[in-house]
Amino acid sequence: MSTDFAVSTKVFEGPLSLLLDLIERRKLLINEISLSQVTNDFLDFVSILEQKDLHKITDFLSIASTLILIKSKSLLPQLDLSNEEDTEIEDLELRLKLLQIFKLASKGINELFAKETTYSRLQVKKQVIYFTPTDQIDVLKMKWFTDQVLHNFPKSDKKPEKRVTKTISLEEMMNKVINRVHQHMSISFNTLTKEHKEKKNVIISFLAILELVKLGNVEASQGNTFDDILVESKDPHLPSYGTH
Amino acid sequence: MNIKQHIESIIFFKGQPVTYKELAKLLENSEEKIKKTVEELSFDYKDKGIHIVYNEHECELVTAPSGSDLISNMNKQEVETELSNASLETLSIILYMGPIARSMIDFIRGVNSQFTLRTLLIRGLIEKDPTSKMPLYIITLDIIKYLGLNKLDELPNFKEIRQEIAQFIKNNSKDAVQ
Amino acid sequence: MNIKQHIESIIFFKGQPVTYKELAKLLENSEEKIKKTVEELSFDYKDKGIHIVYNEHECELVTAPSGSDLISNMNKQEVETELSNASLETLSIILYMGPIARSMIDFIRGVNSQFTLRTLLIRGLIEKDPTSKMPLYIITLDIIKYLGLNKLDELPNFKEIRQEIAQFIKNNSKDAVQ
Repeated sequence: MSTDFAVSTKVFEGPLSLLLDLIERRKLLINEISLSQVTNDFLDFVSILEQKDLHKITDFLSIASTLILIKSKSLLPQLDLSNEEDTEIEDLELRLKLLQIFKLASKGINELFAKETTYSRLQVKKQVIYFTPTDQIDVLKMKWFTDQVLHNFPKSDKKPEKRVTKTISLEEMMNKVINRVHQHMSISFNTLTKEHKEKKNVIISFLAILELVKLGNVEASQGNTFDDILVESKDPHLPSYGTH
Repeated sequence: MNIKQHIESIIFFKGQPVTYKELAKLLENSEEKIKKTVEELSFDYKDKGIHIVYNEHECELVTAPSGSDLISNMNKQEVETELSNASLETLSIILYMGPIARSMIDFIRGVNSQFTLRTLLIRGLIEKDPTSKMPLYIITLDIIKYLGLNKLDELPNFKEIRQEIAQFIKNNSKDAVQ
Repeated sequence: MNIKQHIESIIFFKGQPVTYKELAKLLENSEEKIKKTVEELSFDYKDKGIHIVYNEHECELVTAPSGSDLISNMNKQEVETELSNASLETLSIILYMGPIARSMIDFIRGVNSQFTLRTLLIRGLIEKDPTSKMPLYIITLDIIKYLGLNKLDELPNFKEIRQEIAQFIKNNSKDAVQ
């Protein structure tokens, strides 16, 4: 799967295009369930991007945080989301649905574009030219208008696609989700995830633990809130469970 | 000469898009009346070698699309042949949702559209809505010309798609559209 | 498209007299057939705001004579009205950067300048550089005198502004090509 992503890295213009593609590849409808299913793929992609294309990463992080929220919610139904978080999820679905419509529409546009073009007149009757200035034209005004043009030059010349969504680091995002979940079940995975240097892997482990708890394969126990938590296999004979 | 003939005469003479506002002023009539007459005119011309393209603000006399092969051979002006995916995507958002603010375009695309919009503006495919104080983007008549249409709602499913989008936005989110 | 529509389309597009010979060649038909069709066309247009004038050799699409007052009125209005900000901006860029190609003006301004250039040309404020093979725009001598200048480098910050714009073009020329 990694190579598949590596090949297509360049194709995606942004996180929403990528997400839409992941959903469409699996022939899913856009909803919380499908979003939760493609979360791991999305995070895989982000980690590849992290190494290659640093300035684009911020666009993807904000979407990643929403996805992790959705995924956590699907694994822990008792997770209580704030209004802001609910809106974030609703907005993401809306954005994807709109983008899907527009991607389809732009295919239709592309098929028609420049195929049977209509043309303006090539030559408009030559008019006799009379020099007709107005008192709007003087040296200072001309300088002022030129300054306006200079002032309006786009600033970020080296980074065409500047981030638009709010900035959030992978770390902040992770902590945010963990804290939310922490309120609902006492699980911490400090020890479990210590060996992971990549933040993405920590998140994946975290999601994996949640999934195992949900399936009843592991048990999480904790002394006090914010203590380190022990994650134990419920049944020692059960083979390790694949979480895709 | 009646108003219809006057409009014909003026837009032929101008050889470029003429706004209803300008026509209304010249012909001392309301913009609505002008717009209605332009629609009639466009219909009168539908089987001719010349067509009338128009949108909410302006109209222009152009060659009919079905003769485009012959005309394109004679044409020396620059024409667009292809658009990038980013341009196409941005264009169709403006086409179906315009007049629309850049923030909304960015919201839907999930990326900053500043440079794509600039490219489209430079090519004359979109412009800022002259009737709005806020910077809202609309498509120009050039798009309609490139698509070989008289007006936008001749696009397949144009109204349905516009409605579908409006419905989505209405149902889905109270504060997505700012 | 039938031959009548093709003729309509071509003579509209050309905007100047077109000979039957040329039309016959383009449409792979006899000159007689062309001439007969032009006569028919002229009849079709007799009640319109556009007319077809023709003689033994050539034909042309023109505005109907009864609307000529309005057209000349419009011409007068066009050169008597105030210039738009877009026109003034374009003029100032040509003043500082001329001789300059249209594509560069568009790129610097971030919008399409096709129509504003036309307005400036008609009013004698700019012209095409007669010494260049490429279409480059320069300011007219009249406007230099009007501004009270002897040479363009007397303009305030002339060198600095030229440099800054050149730098912008250099930094962004990759995007310019897309």
